[in-house]
Amino acid sequence: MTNSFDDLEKADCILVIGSNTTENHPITGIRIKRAVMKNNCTLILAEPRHIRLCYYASIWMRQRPGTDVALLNGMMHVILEEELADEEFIKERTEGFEEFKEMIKDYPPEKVSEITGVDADTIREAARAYASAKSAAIVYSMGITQHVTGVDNVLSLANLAMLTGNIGREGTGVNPLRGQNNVQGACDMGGLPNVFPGYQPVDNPEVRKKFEKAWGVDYLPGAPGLTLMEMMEGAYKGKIKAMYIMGENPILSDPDIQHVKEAMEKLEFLVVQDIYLTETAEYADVVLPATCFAEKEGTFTNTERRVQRVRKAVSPPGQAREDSWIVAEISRRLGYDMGDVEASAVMKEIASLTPSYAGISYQRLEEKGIQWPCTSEDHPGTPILHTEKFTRGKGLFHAVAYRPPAEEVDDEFPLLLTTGRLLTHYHTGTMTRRIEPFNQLVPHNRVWINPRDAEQYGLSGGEEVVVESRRGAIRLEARVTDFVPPGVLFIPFHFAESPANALTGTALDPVAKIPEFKVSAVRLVVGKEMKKISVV
Amino acid sequence: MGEERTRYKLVLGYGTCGIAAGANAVKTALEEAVEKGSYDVDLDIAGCMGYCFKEPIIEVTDRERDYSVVYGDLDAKKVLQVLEEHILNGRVIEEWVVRKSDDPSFGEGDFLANQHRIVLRNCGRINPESIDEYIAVGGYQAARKALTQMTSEEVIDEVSKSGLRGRGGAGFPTGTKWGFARKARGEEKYLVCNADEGDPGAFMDRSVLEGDPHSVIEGMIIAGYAIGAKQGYIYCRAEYPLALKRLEIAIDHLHQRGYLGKGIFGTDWDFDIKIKKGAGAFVCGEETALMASIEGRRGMPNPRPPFPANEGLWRKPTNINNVETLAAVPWIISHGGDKYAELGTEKSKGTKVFCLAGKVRRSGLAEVPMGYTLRQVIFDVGGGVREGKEFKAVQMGGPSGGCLPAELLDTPVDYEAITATGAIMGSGGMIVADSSTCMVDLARYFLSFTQEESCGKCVPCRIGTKRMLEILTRICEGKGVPEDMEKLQTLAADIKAASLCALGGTAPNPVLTTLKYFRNEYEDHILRHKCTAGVCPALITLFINEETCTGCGACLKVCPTGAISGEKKEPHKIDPELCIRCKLCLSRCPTESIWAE
Amino acid sequence: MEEIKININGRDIVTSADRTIMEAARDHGIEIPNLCYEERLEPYGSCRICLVEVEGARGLLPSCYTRVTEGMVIRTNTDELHRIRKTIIELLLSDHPVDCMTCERAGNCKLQDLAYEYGVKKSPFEGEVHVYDILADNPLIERDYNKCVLCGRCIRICREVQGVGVYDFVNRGFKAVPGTPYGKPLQETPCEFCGQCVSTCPTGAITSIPSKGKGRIWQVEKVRTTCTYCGCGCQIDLHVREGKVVEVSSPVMVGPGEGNLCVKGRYGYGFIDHPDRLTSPLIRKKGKLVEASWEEALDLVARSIRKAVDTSGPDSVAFLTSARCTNEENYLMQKLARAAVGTNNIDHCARL
Amino acid sequence: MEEGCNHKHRFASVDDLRPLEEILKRYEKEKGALIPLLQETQEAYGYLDEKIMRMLAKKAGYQLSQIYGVATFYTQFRLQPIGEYLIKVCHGTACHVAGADLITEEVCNQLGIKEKETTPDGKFTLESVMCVGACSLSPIMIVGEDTHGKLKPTAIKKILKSYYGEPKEEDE
Repeated sequence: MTNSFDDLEKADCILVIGSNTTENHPITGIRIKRAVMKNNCTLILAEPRHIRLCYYASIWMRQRPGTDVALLNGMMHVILEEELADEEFIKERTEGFEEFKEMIKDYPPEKVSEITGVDADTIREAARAYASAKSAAIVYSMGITQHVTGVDNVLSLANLAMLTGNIGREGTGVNPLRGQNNVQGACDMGGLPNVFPGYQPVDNPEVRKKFEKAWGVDYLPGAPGLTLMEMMEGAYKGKIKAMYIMGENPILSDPDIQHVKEAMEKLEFLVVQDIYLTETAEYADVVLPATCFAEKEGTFTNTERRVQRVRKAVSPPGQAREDSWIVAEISRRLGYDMGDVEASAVMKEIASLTPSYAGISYQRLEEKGIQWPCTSEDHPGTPILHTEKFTRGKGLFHAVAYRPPAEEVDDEFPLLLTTGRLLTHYHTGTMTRRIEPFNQLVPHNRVWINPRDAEQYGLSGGEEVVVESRRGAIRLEARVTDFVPPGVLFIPFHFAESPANALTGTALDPVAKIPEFKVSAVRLVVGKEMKKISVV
Repeated sequence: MGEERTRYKLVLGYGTCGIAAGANAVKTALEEAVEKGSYDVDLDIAGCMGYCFKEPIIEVTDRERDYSVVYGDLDAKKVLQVLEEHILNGRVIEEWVVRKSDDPSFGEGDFLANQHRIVLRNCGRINPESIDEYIAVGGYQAARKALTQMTSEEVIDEVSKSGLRGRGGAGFPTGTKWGFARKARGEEKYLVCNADEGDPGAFMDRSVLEGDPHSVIEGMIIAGYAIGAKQGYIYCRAEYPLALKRLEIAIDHLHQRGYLGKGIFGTDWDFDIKIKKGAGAFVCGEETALMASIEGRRGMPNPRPPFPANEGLWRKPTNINNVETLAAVPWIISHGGDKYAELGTEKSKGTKVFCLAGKVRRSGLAEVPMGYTLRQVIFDVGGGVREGKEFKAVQMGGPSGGCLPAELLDTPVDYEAITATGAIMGSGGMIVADSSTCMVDLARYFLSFTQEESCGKCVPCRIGTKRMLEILTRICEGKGVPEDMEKLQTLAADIKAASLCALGGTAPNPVLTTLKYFRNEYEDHILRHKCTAGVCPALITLFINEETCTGCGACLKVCPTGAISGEKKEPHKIDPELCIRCKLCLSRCPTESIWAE
Repeated sequence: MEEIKININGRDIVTSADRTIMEAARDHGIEIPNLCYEERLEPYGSCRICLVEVEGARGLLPSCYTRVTEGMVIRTNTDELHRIRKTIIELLLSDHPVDCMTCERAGNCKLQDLAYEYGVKKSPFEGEVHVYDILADNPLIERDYNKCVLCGRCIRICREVQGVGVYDFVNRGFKAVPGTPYGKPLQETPCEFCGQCVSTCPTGAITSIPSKGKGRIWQVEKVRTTCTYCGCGCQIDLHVREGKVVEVSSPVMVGPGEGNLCVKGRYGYGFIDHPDRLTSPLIRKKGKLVEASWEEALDLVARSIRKAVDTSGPDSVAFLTSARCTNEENYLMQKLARAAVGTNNIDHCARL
Repeated sequence: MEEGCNHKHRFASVDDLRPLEEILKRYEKEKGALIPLLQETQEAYGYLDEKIMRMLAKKAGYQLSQIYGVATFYTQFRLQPIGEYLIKVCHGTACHVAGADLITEEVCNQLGIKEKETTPDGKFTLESVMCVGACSLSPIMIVGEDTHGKLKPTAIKKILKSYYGEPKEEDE
């Protein structure tokens, strides 16, 4: 997030796009709801499904999944046409505006309406509301990123914010909500193939030198490594021989799980370190019992860049050991001694090598969390990014044209599937599906079907159906609800017995390599026909 | 009104009280007769004239002689006789006359003669459904004057000068209140007319709304102008369908005339009024609860401050005035604040309308100048206690008020003087009690009312009044203990101090005043297990007068426990062991041979 | 905000004009007892426990509701206030089951604390007592309205904070009680089972079922940590008793969640000591995963990675680090990949 | 009398959503219109039916809990169907002093029902109300739209009987 949770409650207008905030980030959802209820903040919602935020939204744009770029371009068309742009901000703080402006001309609301299915006047209304607010914030989540156009979507949001000067101030910003407790931290810590901690590029020799010196090694590789999906592909093709997975369950979380399974099987060696014998661990050669958050010291970094303490409350079960100990032991056996891996010591090392974490220490965190960048011990942390300049200096407008999703519906697969989470369960369900009350509340998977589609298939809800895509099929209960628009199905991906990701495709965003979970073409099979289809 | 003036004008009292007493039948009979016959009359209706005790009534005005007679206790047959005798034969039927315009001492004439009517100036005199009649008596002159010749500050000054105080009960100076709302920051402001007259025993607001809705609306127009509110609300009880209907008619007429809406009275001032119907909650008479109700929420009060003047309806500055207050405003603007202030006492100016009811001989509306004594109101206007019985107490101010004994009858009607007695001026209900009213039961009744109407928000009111009620019920059932009186007293003090709103804050008043002035009755109940008024079932015994009992068996049939025995046509007997004192027999006895002791 | 001067109990205090009396007092170490007040909620003013005396005011004022004004002279502890507070507590206790011995909230109950402080052993008032069925119509939240003090906090938190509005008061006066529309079980309402109502209930009227009987507040050790679910980063207290997490709460007005939690944050701790937890390293032998010692397992891992590096180069090894693990662990994992193995093949599920 | 015993309430069936939709439309733009919405819905259907309330909540954008809270706060609202005629016995002070309890008791006796109940034939529902503001005619009872004042318990039987289609006699 460029801004903070507190900031959301200072916004006059919030655009929520591709985020079912109240279910996936409930506490951020509270902030948005409160902004509306208490401060009369105007909520604009761009979301294909009827979600709880619809009750709070002044404007709801129900776009077809995968058409976000067109929708945002349409809004920006209106803003330019009606001269609602922040000329001064554009002049002072950005570049690339002219090219962008040319491109936007192709997106009059009427045309956009045809692509997105959103009424042209609604697009106008939304554009006006966002652009004329004193301070407007954008909140987005996986509904924006999990597309082949994920990066385009994000760039379009950045364009929108820059166009109206809604960045770098209180109550503004472009605010992604991270799906997991420490995605932010894992990225910050260099858990990415192209950067060291603090987003210091691996292909920068200066940076490499710094780390080589600090880590006491002669050589660090300078070429960026493989991304997750590329790794899977590499494993499938035999290029990756050994894989070490810590606390991930790609067999349920990754798209096209059949493919992932095969990749796992092809590995010469797989080690999985987790707290349960996950679906992925079943494929491992070695499984290492790790600790959960309640059994260790450390820090998480939340979606607003706030570094906060994790503290040990209970002892791990049996012989389970802390992940840091395990990693260090393996390292030692590989001939590299990591030294003291006690959490506060590691943080000291992180701070010494990561400018944005430089001022962070356990001593300071004892009191409360700190938002990075925090560059020195007396730096208070940074609630709002880009107040004076952008990381690269001037903000760059990207002329982003609309591209359709990788897979579109056709006669064979006439329905569009989108996936996501439910409030009561979490991710692949390894934790929440082991919590009895949760299983009582939401015992099994259901596919959401609009009443109009249901009628066509003769469904009234409660019956078993099969959902099939080009990649696989699953069997689950039908839930008839107008929370999904006609032509769209929704399936949560928490359930191993009917895994949504058996259906999703591996089409990736070309830059970020994020799979398109949010759009797959599927078909619905009911009645006797179901027997003919083998399900996962 | 016809173009040709007829000699006689017949005005039928057509308020809720009249209708309840049978005015509909009288109206139908009159209409039919006038249509068929050739009487030199025109018919009109009016709201309550105040003589509720004589309803249904008509006023016959002889235009030629400038003389009028009010007939009361009519029915469909009697009214035809009036037509026959009075209109055709020119003979007044003396025995039905309530009042003669030329002889205030005749009949019940002093009922009106002892009043001074400002708020009720038009009630019973004009047709409330006709804006023309209101205008004909000078209506909307005050509003026009205020809007065209006065600044809003001048209007507020005039009202301040009049000394008018909130007639809803609290008695806050109206001019000051308007000043607060005027000064409150904010473009959008609201004016609310509180017509949620919930006090049992009070019906002056209903009478005014039914009899003269325009005066209230005119008051609102003036008030809206004074404080800067362009939207007014009238929050009226749903239990007053006729008042609601007449308000709606009035507002319709005003829209047609351009007296409500955009640019009223040819000025650039906008003002409009919406009617909000209450849904049955006494607590909504409390300002903050009333606003919650208008906003569509449970009518639960909020603490003040913030006061509505700063943060009211939809959190905007809001001024709330009671019906009677607003109805007095046009008069004040027309006649001047000084004129109004000539009436009354040092701190309580003008007049106050009281609703006389209970055991008073002439129940109805009484508007008297402040400073009149209770005795003057009850005896001179009200005609004293019914059936010549002895006056025991007057209950003033409903469930928030108190019961005052005969010794205090010379207390003047004045906010401070009444408050000093432990009662309150309240909205103006006066229930007269005689020896057949049990004061402990009356206190219990009021507490059961407030208990029933408590919104439940704050602890003292929700649980405190419940516990007080339980103690009182215990006393009425003869299970009281001497400490109960002390307990009531201390609990009452805490409830008064700690309650959130005035409902709880005043709920103990009926108990405290009865404890103060009728302690002997409590002692009778607790120590001697006696209810001298013969009201509390557990403490009475029912007897049959063997001398007058005809042995008709009516009581025997109705007795639910079989406590009554006796042969047909022989005097019956009640077995006190079996009797549960439900008094059903008492009400059934055709010869009134059953009594309670 | 404008700075103003007030006086509380004889002490001159400088505070800001947007504070309530209660807040201003608290800022200066003066605690005013209360029951319906909650920092997360709009003031309500219903319990009347926090009444104070303000010079010149008509009657006593609720300190939670009343904003300070310049020159205000306030007394929070007079004999009259003490007596009134005591009466209110006595009234509340006259319609409250005195079963503190077994009540889930004993030791963590505002009513109990008040009764203790004001020395109310037994209510002097007798009368009708509510008898409601205990509602345990779902696996998480139990409602026992016999213990309800009608502070409205559950209703308000559900409406003001959650924006869900499962409850409202039903009926009025003495018969008023919080409830769901038509008395429906929670699962038939829009309830999200966040347990915010539990967290704000000052008595034992709304309690969590999973932690029932698992430990009194003084029997548990609270460990402050960060929630492990989504990226909001709510601060939570794990209540630990005998080595087990028995309940989760969130410190009010602390951290990004300000004390609010969702269903997972509050009730999603059952996985920690689940019997499915891995308790020993496993090694695949003859196609099956069997228990092994740490030595054996770690050696095998190191050997296998070494083998891949030796035969196919460091880039034949891939590392998936975890968005579920700590910063420190992630740091070490990428260090392992880069420094120990020599590959940048490290990623995690940020993309998923 | 124009509003005599022929006055019958014909309430809409709760399966017929048209009246509700009409009402909703009328209040579409008015803020804070929940109470009039409920009042008119009750007028149309006779009571606040659960199904209708759910529909109203959804269409008018209210939380159902709020509707239920309001509906149970105000005495005017009913959650159960009522009989053809609603009998309201006034229990204001003047009526109380004049023996309103006996009136209620007698009505109960005559109809064989308790307060807030409806006769098995669906003819009458009995309620107690607080002051209707016609204190000078106490005790008072309102049946349907007709007000009966200065009542005596002995008169009840005759009044009630008049609502069974028999020629109605004049009130005394």
